[in-house]
Amino acid sequence: MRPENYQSVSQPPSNEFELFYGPNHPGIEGNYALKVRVHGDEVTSARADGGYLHRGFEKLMEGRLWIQNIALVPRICVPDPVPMEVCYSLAVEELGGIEVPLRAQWIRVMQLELSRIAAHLFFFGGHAATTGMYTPMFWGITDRDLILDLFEELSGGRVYHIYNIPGGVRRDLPPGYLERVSKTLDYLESRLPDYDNLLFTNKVFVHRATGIGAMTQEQALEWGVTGPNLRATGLAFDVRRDDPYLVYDQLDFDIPVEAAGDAWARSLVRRSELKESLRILRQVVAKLPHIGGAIRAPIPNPLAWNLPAGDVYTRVESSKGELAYYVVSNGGDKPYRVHVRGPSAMHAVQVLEHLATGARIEDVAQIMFSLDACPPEVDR
Amino acid sequence: MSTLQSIPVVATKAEKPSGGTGNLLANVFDELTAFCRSRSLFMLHYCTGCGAIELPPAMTSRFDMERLGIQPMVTPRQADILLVTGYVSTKTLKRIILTYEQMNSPKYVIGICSCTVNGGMYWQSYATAKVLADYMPVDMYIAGCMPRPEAVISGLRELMANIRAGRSDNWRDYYRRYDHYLGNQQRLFGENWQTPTDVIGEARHYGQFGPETLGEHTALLERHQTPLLPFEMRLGLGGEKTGVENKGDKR
Amino acid sequence: MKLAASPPNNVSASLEFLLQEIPGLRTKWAGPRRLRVDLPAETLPALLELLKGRAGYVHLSAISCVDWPTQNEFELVYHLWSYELNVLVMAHIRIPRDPGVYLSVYDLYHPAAFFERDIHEMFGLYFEGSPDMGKFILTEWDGPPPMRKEFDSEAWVMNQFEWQDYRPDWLAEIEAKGGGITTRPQDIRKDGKP
Amino acid sequence: MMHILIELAVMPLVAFTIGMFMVLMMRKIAAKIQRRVGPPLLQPLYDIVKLYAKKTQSSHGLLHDIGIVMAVGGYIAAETMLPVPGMNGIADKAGLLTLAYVTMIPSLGLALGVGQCANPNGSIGIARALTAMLAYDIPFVVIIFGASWFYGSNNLIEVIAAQQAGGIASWGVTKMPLLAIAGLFTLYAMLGKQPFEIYVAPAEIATGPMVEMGGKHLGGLFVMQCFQLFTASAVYVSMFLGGGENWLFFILKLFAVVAIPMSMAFVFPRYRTEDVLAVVWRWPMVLGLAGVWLVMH
Amino acid sequence: MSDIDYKDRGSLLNPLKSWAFFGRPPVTEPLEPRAASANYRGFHVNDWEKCVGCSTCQKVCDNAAITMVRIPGLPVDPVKGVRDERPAIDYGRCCWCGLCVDICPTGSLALSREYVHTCTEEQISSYFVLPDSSGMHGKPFGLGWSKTADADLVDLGRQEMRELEPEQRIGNFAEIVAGYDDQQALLEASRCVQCGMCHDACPTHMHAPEYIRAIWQGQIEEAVRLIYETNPFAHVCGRVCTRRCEDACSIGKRGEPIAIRWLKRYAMDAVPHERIKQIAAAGKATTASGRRVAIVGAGPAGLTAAFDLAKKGHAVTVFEALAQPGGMTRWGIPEYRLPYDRIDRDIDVIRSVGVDIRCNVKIGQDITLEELRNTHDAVLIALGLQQGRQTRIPHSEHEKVFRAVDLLNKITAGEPFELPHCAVVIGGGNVAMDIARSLARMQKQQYGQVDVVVTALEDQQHFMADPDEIKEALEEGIVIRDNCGPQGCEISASGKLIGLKTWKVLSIFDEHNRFAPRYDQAGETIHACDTVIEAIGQFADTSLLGDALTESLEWNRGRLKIDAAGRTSESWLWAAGDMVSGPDVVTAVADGHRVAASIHEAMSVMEKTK
Repeated sequence: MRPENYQSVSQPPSNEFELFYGPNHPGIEGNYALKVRVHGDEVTSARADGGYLHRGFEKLMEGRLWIQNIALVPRICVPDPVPMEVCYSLAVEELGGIEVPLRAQWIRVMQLELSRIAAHLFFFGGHAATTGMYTPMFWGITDRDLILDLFEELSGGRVYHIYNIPGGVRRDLPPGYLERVSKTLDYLESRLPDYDNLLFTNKVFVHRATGIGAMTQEQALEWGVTGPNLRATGLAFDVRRDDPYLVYDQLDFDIPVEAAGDAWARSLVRRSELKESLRILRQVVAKLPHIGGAIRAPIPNPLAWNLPAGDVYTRVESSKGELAYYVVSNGGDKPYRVHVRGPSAMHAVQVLEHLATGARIEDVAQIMFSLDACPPEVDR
Repeated sequence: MSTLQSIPVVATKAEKPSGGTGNLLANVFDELTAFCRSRSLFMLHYCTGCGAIELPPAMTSRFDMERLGIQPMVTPRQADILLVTGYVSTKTLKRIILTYEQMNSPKYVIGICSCTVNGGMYWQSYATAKVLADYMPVDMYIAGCMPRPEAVISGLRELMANIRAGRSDNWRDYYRRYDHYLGNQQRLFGENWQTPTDVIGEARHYGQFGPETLGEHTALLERHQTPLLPFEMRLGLGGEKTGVENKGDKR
Repeated sequence: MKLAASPPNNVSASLEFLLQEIPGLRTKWAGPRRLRVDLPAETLPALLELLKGRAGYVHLSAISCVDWPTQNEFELVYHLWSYELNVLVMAHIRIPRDPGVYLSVYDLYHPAAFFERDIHEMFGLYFEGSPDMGKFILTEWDGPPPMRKEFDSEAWVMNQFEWQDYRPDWLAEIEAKGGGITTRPQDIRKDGKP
Repeated sequence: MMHILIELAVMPLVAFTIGMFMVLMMRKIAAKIQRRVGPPLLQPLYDIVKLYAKKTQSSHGLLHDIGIVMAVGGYIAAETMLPVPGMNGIADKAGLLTLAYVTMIPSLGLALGVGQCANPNGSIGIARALTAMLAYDIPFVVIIFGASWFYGSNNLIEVIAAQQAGGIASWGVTKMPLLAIAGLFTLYAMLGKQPFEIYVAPAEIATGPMVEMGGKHLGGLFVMQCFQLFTASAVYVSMFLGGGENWLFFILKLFAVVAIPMSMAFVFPRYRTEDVLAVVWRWPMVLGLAGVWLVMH
Repeated sequence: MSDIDYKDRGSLLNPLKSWAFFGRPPVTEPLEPRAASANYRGFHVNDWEKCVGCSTCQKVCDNAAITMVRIPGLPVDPVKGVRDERPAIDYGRCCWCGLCVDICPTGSLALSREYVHTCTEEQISSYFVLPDSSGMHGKPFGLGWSKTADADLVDLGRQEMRELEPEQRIGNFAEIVAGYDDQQALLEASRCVQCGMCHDACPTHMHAPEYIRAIWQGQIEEAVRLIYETNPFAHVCGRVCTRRCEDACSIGKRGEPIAIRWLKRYAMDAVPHERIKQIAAAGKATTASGRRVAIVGAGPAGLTAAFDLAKKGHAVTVFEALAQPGGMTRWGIPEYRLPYDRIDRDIDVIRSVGVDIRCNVKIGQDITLEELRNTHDAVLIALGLQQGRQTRIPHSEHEKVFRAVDLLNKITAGEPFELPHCAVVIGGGNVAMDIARSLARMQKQQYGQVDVVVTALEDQQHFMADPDEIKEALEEGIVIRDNCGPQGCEISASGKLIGLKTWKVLSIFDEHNRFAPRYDQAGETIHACDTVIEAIGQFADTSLLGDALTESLEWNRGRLKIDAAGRTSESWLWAAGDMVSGPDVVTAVADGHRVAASIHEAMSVMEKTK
């Protein structure tokens, strides 16, 4: 059983050669691989190769209690774990007919937006790094760390918060927490001009990113593109507004769009989204002190908790796009079937293959990163 | 893995000339290399699992690994440390073994997160390997799921101290007990598993040959191994493909 | 979902009116924006064409497969979203587990290629006409389709792998005093004992 | 004769030492912009010693080894032709043009070595490196031509002497500002930092030529980098900044010259290959030709 | 959406503004690890004082990371629900989700703020840790993620049991407790964390976790089957068990224990009687062994032994002196706690497996033990404590001074007696409550008002009776006067009983923990009454043994001496029940099983030696 990396080396026609992007390659996001066939500088065909991060989540979840799965779900998308937790919790709550207390819903919105900011900061760094500029990565990840600090204080974990639980959230806000959120928001806002100077008005970066991996709105819809990548083609669709969950219908925010559909537009959309998230967080911080009550609806002993039979499809807007869980219960204490629809499942496979074909070698990495594909969502 | 106890503790500072034969210059030189090795660690930029998400913070400004002389490197040839950040799926494990064999010694493997020790939270998963140390020698484990950047840095500093003291020598173990590791690999990947690296040849060449280098599993390897085709260079220079050394040649 | 505004009545009414064209179809509102549709497998392509052509259902959100070994059936659920109506249609069909073949909807929805390939890998269900039924994730897996209910992952793992053998000093001390491990985690698991 | 031999040995050593600190400076500049501490003082040395002390080496064959020797040797040869304060080496036997040729040897040597590694990423990388060389060498030759015309010699000792004769007023940078700017630009491209870093490009081609380099091979490349930084900056200092009156000023000038591109490198991404050609053939060429025109009239 | 300059073309100079950072200090943290946040999820700490080894953490752990380790030297107390086991955690599995902390019934487990652990391959065993309160490396880092009130995953509150209101129940003997309905039972059963403490604490080791789980799963018949594996007095124990299990319940460490007794009752009531009979008979030996066993006393111990032996195929005859079987459960427990039809059902099940119960047969009078010995292969005496103890205070021999058991017997049998207008009960145990509350009911029926006083040596917090009993008694209008040491009955000149004189109790036990009450004479009270009832304990009437046997048997402090299996010093005679174990239904049942096993074994041996 020889690894195929070595098998196919001598196969391509003589005027082409095969290049492996990944799994061990800095131009690939996470542990993922893209095999490209190159003619000169141009990619003639690209094949995505996943499964390096495959853990069989859906199978594992069938073997664990409803509550035990809360520790499992954030692992499905490491850079942006909160939507995973919330989406799973929403599904379980809908199946069990559990009414989530208002305070918990607002806390969830706060986490979701913090997580979105963290993911976007990560994204900027990654996108810039594919073009050889590492400073935004250093800045972005450092600033993201402040959000992780907030998460750590809230949930006890920096990356895997495991903080949302069917019924609500696991702990109330620590004293003085919202002030610290506010302070971090101030700081992030003060940093935005720096990012603009360094990245978003950088002539070389604009030059590098413009026109790369461009798709039209029709193509995007045909390929099942969602989230910021879809909005970068001009369609103002956001699950938060158009299929609202939690308390998003009580919040005031815009849906940024760009028309070009290229890597640059995708970066700009995320930049604007980050600002919108800051705006949402301001509203949450203002509102949350006035919302009292429980943080969790009473749930039965988790060791003996059957959910009524049924199925439910819940969707949330993650930083990558439309995240959905299809959960089936057969009335037991464990899920009968969970299907995770990660947004990257589309982006990292067929969209990436389409966009990479015909692109130049130097742009392949940028295309992947600008789609903000998250391989664990594909592999699950 | 049950055989853990039987792993001999590799002799410390095996390279050092013993006793009075060593001259001062050689000692100074050894000290210098040990010091430099510990102060300059290139880690392979390979995100094998979810623990990789805490490496960017550890590398970037807030925790700045570079002040310890640690920096990410892109290819296994350049790297000293292989960070196995969490669970390894079977598919990834093959790549990790290839990667590990391509690295130049002394090389160090760091197992981060629970998953590298005993399967972690994916212990029921059909897709992941459970005990990393079965497949390659591990020099340092860092506990956590996932460990914070500070913990990663603490682990790296611990490793640096070990290297400085000449203790982290598990890479020799891979040569000396290749049969053991290969056996575990074969168990997981099937008996016709082979890598393009000639570990046995390297072991002979670098004087790392041990009594357990060869065994039943390497015999199996020889039986199943298909010669890897040399990569044809169209410039007409000849030569071999990345890291591929035809195993038959050196025997 | 509870807070979501219901779609305007005319939307739901017109959608239901439209769906009446498909024979043997049952609809049920599972939520304000969730319409569950059960239909015979052979009419699904007609439904999709109808939805895509006449109701703006251009987005195939996912295809989920559920294994029902007791009924000897696979359930396929097509989650479709219309950016115009903002209503999710979940089309449920059942196909026999054996031989486990169904039609690809790739011609209508390109995202289907990924999901069908995934279902093929995980459940062993074949889609005729799908562009690529090759392995993607499980390229190095030669066992049965793992998501099928009869595949017991834990038992398989217990059979395949060995575990870390810890010998901590404290345990040796306790054992010397007559104590020791009483219940290992696998002892309390009903299935998959080593 | 003995004197020359000592100089031939010492000059590369000095160059290496200075180059190592330039590498350190580069990393420190990056750290500063990236708001972090950065590596310790002797980090470049640790890296090189460590790489040479690797216990196993992966060589892909004779040419692989020779390529690295050529790369390092080319620069060592170049150092002996670069006059530094107190040492002229064989500078008076070799002119600027010789130097320009000698500095091409490393790239060619690298191409040879990388070729045997047979890694497609390396091949692409070396193709890019040669393209980059083509890009910066043409304006470089133009600038050398202009400077030589101006000084009436392509002997660096004479060039330096001519500049040092009248203080700052007689430096190349004041006499031929256009050529000096073009030269700085070319130097920037020569150092191959962003936005001209097309051939290392980790995210694109996995560090290109270095992809199969490990152990002493990579160590050789690290040494080469030190030499490269020194050579490029020393040539520039010698041509436009009056060379070294004494070690202090010389080193200050060298570091200042390197600091300018380094400070810019970390706030820009890299260009595409054709962009490098377009940019380098446009601006330094235009400036250089204009400078030559000015010099010749 | 553009709100930035140079959006389309960018600027070459703008990025250079980042040079401003040359003048700013780095944001890098020091090398030493920072302190983690206040609820950080770091390594485990476990307060061994609080931990009871219930292993609930092990059950909730989704990663199979927790191993239970028995540690010799730690306290073990099945009755209180304490095991000498502690969780050990495999950090090669743990994911620090903290579910173990949130579910820990005692709140002993917590996560600390310590998060750095590194080791080499040789030291990998350090990944398997036995957390105590000292932290992973013996250094204190402070508690991180620990239990908070609003985050408890354990449901501490019990399902409310519907009961008759005091005014509804006082005038009759209707059963007070209504029992759970299906929904309540399901919810109550779902609270169980399956720790098995109840199983350990139960004298007869009922499979409580299993039948609770079965109830939760809706498999009530399975629950009944599990109950019958260990207890044929299921209806009785579902109502009046002393429920040691609930004292041991780990949920009860911080909250209300699972209502195990009520769940048993629910299961028994939910399954039709005929079906129960089928379930109970399952596993009965198909062939008769030919052995004959005589059992004296149709109480819980005797009938349990009879049930077991009959299922093993032996011919069992039970001799009961009173008119109906059931022993103290029938004759000692009032109907409002245990309706007679439920006892009848239990006995019907026992009879249905082939037990022959002969009532109104008085051993020693109608038939002697010697005769039984001759006609049977083994004899078991399982007597209840039918005789009430007397206080022997002055005038206690007065005809208006009764023993509680005698009165309870009369009430059960429906024998008429002169109902006191005003009664004083001496004693603070369950029997005292039973008689007080029974009398109160009759008073209400006949006289329209309640006038019963309960006096006891202890203060009310330390009464032997169930707190529920006391509460209900108070609700029913019974007056409780604690710390009263009876000193004598007051007799009027006409010889009528007019009251009970008590002194205030200062202490009950002396420094050697012996019974030696000290009184304060100043606190003398006369409790006016026309009847005094002594409820200070009972004893068994062993006169049926006959003098010869009494002489030849070995005794121990007034009780028959038996070995661990319940055999007396005479090899043909076994003893069980309250007479050897003290008054408790479930202990009697356990006794019954034990002697049944012993008898069965002895007879198997006989079989072989024959």
